[in-house]
Amino acid sequence: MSELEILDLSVSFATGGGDLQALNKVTFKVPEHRIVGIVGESGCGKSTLIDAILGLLADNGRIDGGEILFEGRDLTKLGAKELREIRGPRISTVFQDPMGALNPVFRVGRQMTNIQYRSGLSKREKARRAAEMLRRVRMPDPEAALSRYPHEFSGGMKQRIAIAMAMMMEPALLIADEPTTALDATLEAATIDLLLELQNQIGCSMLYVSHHMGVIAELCDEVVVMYAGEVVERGTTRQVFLKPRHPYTQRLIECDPARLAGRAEKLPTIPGDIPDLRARPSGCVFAARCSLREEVCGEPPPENVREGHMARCHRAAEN
Amino acid sequence: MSAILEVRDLEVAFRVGPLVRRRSLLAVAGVSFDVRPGETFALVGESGSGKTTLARAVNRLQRVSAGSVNFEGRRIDTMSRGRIRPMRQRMAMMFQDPVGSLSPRMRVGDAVTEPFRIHKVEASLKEETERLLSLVGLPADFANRYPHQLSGGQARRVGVARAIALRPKLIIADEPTAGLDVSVQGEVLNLLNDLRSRLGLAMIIITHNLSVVSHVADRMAVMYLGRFVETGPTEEIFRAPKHPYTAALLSANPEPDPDKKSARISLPAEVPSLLARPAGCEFHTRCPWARDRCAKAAPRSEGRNRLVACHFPLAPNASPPEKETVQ
Amino acid sequence: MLNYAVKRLGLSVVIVSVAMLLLFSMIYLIPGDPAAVALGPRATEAMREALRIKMGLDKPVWIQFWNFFASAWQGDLGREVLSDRPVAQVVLEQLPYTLALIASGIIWSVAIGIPLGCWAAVRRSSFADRLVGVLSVAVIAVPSFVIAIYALLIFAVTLRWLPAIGAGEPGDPGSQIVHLILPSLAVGLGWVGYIARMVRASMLESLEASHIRTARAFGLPDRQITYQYALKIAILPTVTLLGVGIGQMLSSAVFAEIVFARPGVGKLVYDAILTRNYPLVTGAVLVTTVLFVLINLLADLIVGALDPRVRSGF
Amino acid sequence: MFAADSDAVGAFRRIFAEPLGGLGIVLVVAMIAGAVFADLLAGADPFRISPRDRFLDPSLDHLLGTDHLGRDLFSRVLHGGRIALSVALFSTAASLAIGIVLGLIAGFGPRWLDNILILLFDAIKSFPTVMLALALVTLFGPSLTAVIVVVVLVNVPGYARIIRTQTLALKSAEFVAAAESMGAGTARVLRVHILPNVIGPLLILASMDIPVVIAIEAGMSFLGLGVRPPTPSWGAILNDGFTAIRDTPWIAVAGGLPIILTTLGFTFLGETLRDVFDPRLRGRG
Repeated sequence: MSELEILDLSVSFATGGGDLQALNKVTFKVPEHRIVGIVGESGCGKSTLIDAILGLLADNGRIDGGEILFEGRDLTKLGAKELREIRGPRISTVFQDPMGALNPVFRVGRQMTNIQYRSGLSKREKARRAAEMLRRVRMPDPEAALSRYPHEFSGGMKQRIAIAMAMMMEPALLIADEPTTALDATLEAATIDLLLELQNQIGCSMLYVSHHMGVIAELCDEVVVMYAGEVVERGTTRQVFLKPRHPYTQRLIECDPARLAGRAEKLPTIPGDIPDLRARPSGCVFAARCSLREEVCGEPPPENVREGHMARCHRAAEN
Repeated sequence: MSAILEVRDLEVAFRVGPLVRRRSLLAVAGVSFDVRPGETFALVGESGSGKTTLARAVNRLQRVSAGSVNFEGRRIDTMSRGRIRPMRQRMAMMFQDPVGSLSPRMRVGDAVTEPFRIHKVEASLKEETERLLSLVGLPADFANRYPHQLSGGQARRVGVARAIALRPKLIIADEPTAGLDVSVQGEVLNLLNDLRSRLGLAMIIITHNLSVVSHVADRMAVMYLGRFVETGPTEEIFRAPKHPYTAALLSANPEPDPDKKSARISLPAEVPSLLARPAGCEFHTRCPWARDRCAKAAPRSEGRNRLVACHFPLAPNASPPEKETVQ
Repeated sequence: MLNYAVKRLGLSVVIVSVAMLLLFSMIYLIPGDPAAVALGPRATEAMREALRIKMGLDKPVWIQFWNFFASAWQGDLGREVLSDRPVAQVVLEQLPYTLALIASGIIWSVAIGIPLGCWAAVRRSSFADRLVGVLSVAVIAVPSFVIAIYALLIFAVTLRWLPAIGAGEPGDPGSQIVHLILPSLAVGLGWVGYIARMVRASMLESLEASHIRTARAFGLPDRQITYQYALKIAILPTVTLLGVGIGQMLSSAVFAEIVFARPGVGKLVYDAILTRNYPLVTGAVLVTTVLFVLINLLADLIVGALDPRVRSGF
Repeated sequence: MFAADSDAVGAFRRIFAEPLGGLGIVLVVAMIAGAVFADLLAGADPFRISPRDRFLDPSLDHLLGTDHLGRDLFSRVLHGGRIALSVALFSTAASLAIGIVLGLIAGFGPRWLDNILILLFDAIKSFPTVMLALALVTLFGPSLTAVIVVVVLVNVPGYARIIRTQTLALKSAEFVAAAESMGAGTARVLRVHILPNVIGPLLILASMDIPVVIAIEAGMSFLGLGVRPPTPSWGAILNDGFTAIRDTPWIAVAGGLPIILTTLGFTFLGETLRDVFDPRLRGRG
């Protein structure tokens, strides 16, 4: 059974230069108690996808079609009030920027009790839960931390507070949007350990968004590779990283400098830029940068699925 | 061959805090290294390690409080402002933000030829623009663009073109791949490698990303709280790191391979403040291998080609001791 | 907070001192003899000499400044020329009228401006938002004395709805309030625009902040996000603006008092200029300057109380 | 500054595309034309006193009627525009020049000089505008120079602070460090790398201050502290109207209307300029 299922989701933004199609028929599932990674470079639509799931698209954005099924309900059809009841208690989010994620003029304790407003607990009980959660993310002196303001914490500590807030809701699904990108590498490891530990204790599913393939490979059960607003490849982590079927995924893994142990004369790259999303190519979105391009790539590529491993490529059958 | 740059016991101090309680902190706390012609030297460290301050001090953008910097055999840290300016033709610097290090209202063509105007070098600026842009693989019509019309990778190329404009002997590149997508990072590193071999440049590359280092640097130094904790040939350090911090940094950079579930060395606690440096070995508060002695005595950097500031250098493939789990 | 308040107070004292120095330099730099100017052309040389000694003008400049400075800090602003009463006393008698005028101007411009700004921010880009935008700009642009005269012309002279001159019967609050309406309109109308614009702009900015996204991602009610999380940050620049704005309101009050023939510091100074009562002019300028500095201090303290970052970053 | 020449036409179009921008341009152009061609348009001599024609109602001969000395009001209003415009242009230019220099010194110079300048700006700013004007006029006597000195004193601290803040922000920007690392001296850094990036917003803000300057001139003349009679000024006309407001209200209307239309025109134009060129400034004071 899936916690979250996204079907043919398309999202576009009205801009001065015409409609920008940010997501095009995005489909994937997040099974219960699993961690699904979304990987892609800038402009691939990761952030738009999260906003769409949370119902927080900007004013000029709209969902053109598709479904976001969560606990049997289609989130795209829900009103603002029903979405609010899901956001927070059922789906919690940890955002990329720990510096800006907390309101600068309220104490940490107040922000952590405010989000429990639906719990019906007493004020003291809410504060106790907040302190308990801070203890679980290994915040030194959690009670004192509650009465401090966000700017008094370092970036790593702020991210722990953000994680504590998200986990305190005991959600069914945790969305982690590049939670370690703004942190130093040696803090990253501890933060990921913390997320994993809490995810195990609470038993939630996790959607982990990152551009860092090493982290995704290490952490996730399944992987969704996005390019220019489309899912180009999807499968288990082993399938995608060991036997990538889409040329983009193949090149992306090759490019990761962590992969090459020794010193290479020439590092692999992917020449070219992502296409203009206001005028999506009618065929394969990656064709313009693909070294295996042939005539058929001008046609929309089919979803080629083998053993649950999907690649959206005309030549995927060969791999 | 003699070194093009010699840095000895360099210190940079900042004064912080309000007037009444002004305190001094050492952002760079005594480092020494050489860079030889044609060589790439990497400075690796995380935020607050002092690597950028060190680079700025070498370039004299930052006042040096102690120690010396010799460039091409001449001591430059005590040189007057007027004397230092001609030196900057031969020592170029590239900054972190590819777009932000270009003057926002200056076209690309003017930006890459700015060094010629500053140093009043006689040249056909139009020809030089074309030559430089083609050297870094940009079409000539980019000369008319403004920085905000460039992608990160393109802006980085413009920065490289500007840096090599006057054929410097040494380039200092601060985080040359920061903010770039993985597929573009390679382009920039290839370009730097290529230029180095073609123009015979020496380079200092400053980065927090170890995987960048392994592909471009001959030698490297790992910085923590303003000091070098480990220095040596890149290959050797990658093969067998001896300082626990180096080992932790290396392990924090997992390969995209699900079967190699890497043994990450998870460092506890926060980075100490430069105003309250830990006693003894400054890394002991976060070191998984720390023993009693580490909190008491500061280790000395030992070795000739390979320097390690640790009481108990690691054996190859060491894994951290099991912690007693307190629940 | 105490630390911040003490530092901020210290800064205010320094600013007032520098302002005094400037004022003194201006007086000292006047071409000609202040005693001669004060006494007018008909005075005899002996009278001038007597006044010079009385004003301390025979002493070296730094002693003159020190005398001016020291007595001013003790509240002694000299004596006015006509009735020989202490300047401080004369100014303080008139101050309540001016304060009442400014206070009423602020109260209703805040009461209308803040909700209007929020309302426009929430309905961004709608017709209502654009209308609020144009009207705010329009009322800011038109100078207050023109508003005063047109208000006088329309409501007092033509329609005869409201009284044209004076501050109302002493001891009759009803009459005093009626007499405040037109002057406070002249003083406050522009500020409705300023405040509405500032609140709108800072609301839009704070609604885009990433912590607002976090708050929404935790399902907090929109009302709480807008009026608690965003407004508390958006109000900060408005408080600072109001502190600065009271200086401009003091200026507008001068015109309003003259046009509506109200008592007040502005009218006092204006009359003093016409009668060459210079000690009164400099004294009143100094009092309003101190008042303005105090109000800015208050505004900064409020901002400090609301924003922990300001307190620690000072 | 405002990007390249080729963009100028486009920018002008964008200003006109905004309804307020169009209205602003029309009002401002009308005001400037009225001032420049005052002699041609008005016909009557603004100084000619004619006791027989006192307080005439508006008519074809006297479009706005006459004042208490029988002078043609329409002509005086047009000539008043000259005073308003020249004061605005001259004192804004002077404030800009002084403000930029002081701001660059404060922002790029040594810390102690910055502290002194900031203190000085704050002290000047702490005088309420009209009070400062009153004090100055008391000391120097009413004149056009006094008006200009007041405007410069009022504007310079604000302009200098803007330049200072932006310079301080840019001082640590990477492109400035890059210029220094290439060997550029202070003068070149300021001229080539800092000034072009800080002057745009200031020019826009200064253009939005023009109506404020016009208001200060009119206000001081209204109080009899600015332009000396018989020179025509909108403030002085308004004061004449105020004196006679119960019997001949049109004089007050005639004196106030050009002030309203001009300040609105410049404000609408300035706002549109800002929105078109630098939307980030929106909502600043």
